[in-house]
Amino acid sequence: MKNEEMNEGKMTVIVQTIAALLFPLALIFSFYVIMHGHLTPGGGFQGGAIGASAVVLLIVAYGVKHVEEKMTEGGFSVFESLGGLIFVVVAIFGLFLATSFLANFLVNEPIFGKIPGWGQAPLNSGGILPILNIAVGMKVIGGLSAVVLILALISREGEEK
Amino acid sequence: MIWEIIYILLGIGVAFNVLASIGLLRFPDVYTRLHAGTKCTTFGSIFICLAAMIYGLWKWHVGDKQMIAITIHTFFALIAILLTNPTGAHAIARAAHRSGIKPVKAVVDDLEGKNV
Amino acid sequence: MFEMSLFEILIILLSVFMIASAIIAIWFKDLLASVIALAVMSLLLSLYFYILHAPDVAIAEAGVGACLTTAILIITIKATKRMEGDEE
Amino acid sequence: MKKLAFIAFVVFLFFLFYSAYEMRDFGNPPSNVRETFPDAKYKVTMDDRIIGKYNTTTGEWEYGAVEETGANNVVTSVVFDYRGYDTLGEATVLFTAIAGIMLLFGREKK
Amino acid sequence: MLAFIASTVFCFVMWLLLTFNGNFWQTDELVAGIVMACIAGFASRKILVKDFKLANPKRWLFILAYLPRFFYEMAKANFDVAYRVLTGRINPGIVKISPGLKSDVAITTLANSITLTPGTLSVDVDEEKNLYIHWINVKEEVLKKMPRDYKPICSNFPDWARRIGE
Amino acid sequence: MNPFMITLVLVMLSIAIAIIRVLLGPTVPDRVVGLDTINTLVIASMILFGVAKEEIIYIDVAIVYALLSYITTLFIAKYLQGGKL
Amino acid sequence: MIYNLPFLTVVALIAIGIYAIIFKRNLIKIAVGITILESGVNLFLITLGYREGGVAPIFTNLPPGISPDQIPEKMVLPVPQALTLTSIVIGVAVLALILSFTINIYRKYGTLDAGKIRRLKE
Repeated sequence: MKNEEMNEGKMTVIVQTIAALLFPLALIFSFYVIMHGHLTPGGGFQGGAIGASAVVLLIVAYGVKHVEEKMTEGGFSVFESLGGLIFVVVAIFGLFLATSFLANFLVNEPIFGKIPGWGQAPLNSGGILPILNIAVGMKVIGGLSAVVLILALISREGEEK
Repeated sequence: MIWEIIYILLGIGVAFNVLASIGLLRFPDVYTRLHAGTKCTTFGSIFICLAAMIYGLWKWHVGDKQMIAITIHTFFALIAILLTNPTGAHAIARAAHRSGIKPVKAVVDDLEGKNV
Repeated sequence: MFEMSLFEILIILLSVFMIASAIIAIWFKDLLASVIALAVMSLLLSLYFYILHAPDVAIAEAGVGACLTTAILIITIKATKRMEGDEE
Repeated sequence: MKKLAFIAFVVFLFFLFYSAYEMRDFGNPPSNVRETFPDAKYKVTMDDRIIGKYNTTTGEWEYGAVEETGANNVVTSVVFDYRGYDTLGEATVLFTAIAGIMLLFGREKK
Repeated sequence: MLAFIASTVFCFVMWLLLTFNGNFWQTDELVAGIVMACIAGFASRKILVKDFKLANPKRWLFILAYLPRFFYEMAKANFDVAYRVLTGRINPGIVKISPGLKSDVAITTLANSITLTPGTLSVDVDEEKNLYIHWINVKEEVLKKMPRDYKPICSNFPDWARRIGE
Repeated sequence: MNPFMITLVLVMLSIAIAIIRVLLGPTVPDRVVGLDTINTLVIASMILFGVAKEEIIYIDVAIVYALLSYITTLFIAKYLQGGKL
Repeated sequence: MIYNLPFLTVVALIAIGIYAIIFKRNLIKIAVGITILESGVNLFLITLGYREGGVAPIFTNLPPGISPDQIPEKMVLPVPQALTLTSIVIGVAVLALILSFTINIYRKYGTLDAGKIRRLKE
């Protein structure tokens, strides 16, 4: 009765609907964790892990083939490399504009470098830390999603043989 | 007054959570265990979250402005629990039936032989 | 004072649970059950980090241990075979 | 061979338990902030130096992570500022792992 | 395009709720929220928004009216399970019902409600959207005719689900 | 003495019973039911600890678990029901 | 206070992990053992940094009982947490690499037993 659907690797319609509702929720929460990494617990690694988990949720609910049509692992790899590039470029800017590699050259500057007082803090504080957070977040989202996607594809190919 | 409400809510919540785990231990097969595990933990967690939300609201009312964040974030966790818990139970039940586990002492099984 | 002793009870219980689930994870012959016990251990480890006031690490362990580790392990079991020990 | 491994394991286990027995008490990291912080600056441990001190009279930070990096979360400022090279190395490890997996399985796909 | 706007608005409301801390939102929070909501909305536009039925405010009123009844049923369910845990009296079986719902949202609402209400647990759903339910206390009168009557199993939840989802 | 901490210890005791189910469960779905129960209980205990210490920012961890712990369940269910990934 | 029970927990976890690595022959079981060992090491780092009655090293939304005056002796040490954070992501990357090699070995030799693989090579 459901052999075609099972071959596609989809789960039932209930799981799919809930996954469709949870995917933007997990994604926006991941962005919240990445953006507020210098204020609340979180940062690039944690938000990246949550974002990769959102992609894994799509993989398990809709099947690998369906996800791979939309986003290939090459795309994720490019995303990851972009994150690494942003990280290194910002670090080298520190070498040129300030004293050393990875120097925090934006702190005490007007736009990003507010030093917060006691308690609440604005989002645009922290110098280059938010930019590095975003870079590492992109890197981790791309990297871990690509890992799970490749492994799932390989497992599927192995079963077809 | 506020503490009595919180005590009652926490009591109900922890009672249902303990009941859920006892049911998990006592019931005979996976489907009935799912009944205990899903319903009772969801219900107990709702009450625990309600206690936390009421505490945050009360603190906010007293004058600690930032404590409203406890209420909102707990509400998020509650929504996530309410969405994911029954779906997970459905997935496990379907997988258990497809992997060939029969319900114990079943008087009727309409699904038998329909799949695989 | 009583609250501190509650904290100690919490730490003792968590330690016992973690060691128990780690032993379970090593002991089972069924690799799927072993992975489930590993997921339980990761869950309790995150709770341990949480009550030791390290929420950053708790979020990282939650995001990684709650889905990514288990996902990779189960994909591997699906690509290879489920039981330890005897050969086919 | 297996017997030798077992003996080595038992010795290692003994070593582990002995080190745990000789470890300092749980919950008391070796830092004496109040005595040493304002006067002798070089006696302060790294963590106290990073956490810093808040001047209640002027309402500003005297030293520490918040004044030097402007981030309220001290862990993030350690990860990305004081220990930025570690993070760069971690990014390299992640990249290498993905490159390894892609090299292993890249030909096989399609 | 309309789907993109809808999912972006959803994500932006979630962002606003997450970042609220007692005072009104600062400008930087709002700007970052709009940018991030655009990215998340673009990523999830094809999965989240399939039709615009839930944009109708009447359905939201139905959901609000549904919640108290649902909560009452859930409380009853828990006392039921408590009774069965303490006495161990069960009479289980898997029954099939045909609620006749078409849309995904309706069947999901119905299945999740069934799982959380007394004595029932949705096990499977097939292509004609028939639900297979594990029922912990099977009554005799339901077993007699084959297209099962869903009234004794899940009182009038299919009607509510139809009002919400279709 | 804080009521939230006492509730937390009681919730930990019910986690103990669920771990016994993970240990005993004759089949894999039984163990998954135990895992699912432990998930919900751990979320509840995280919320309780965050409220007991009045740390607002701690609740984020509970949200992460509530959003993500379900994926593990789905993976195991998908393995058990057979078919391709 | 509980003398040093968390350190004993760490020791037990590390011992279990090393036992799995040495005496188990299934490759996936060895990967599980490596994960447990890594959890023990992470827990050790966090346990080193715990300070009795401390709060998390985050200055946003501190709990109301803390005054700015007493901050340096009220906070958990931040550097071990940062190291652990790096360690966790490296751990999952290494685990993925190990498991992909495992899949490859299974494809090539048809077995997961470490001893048999060594024998097949000769």
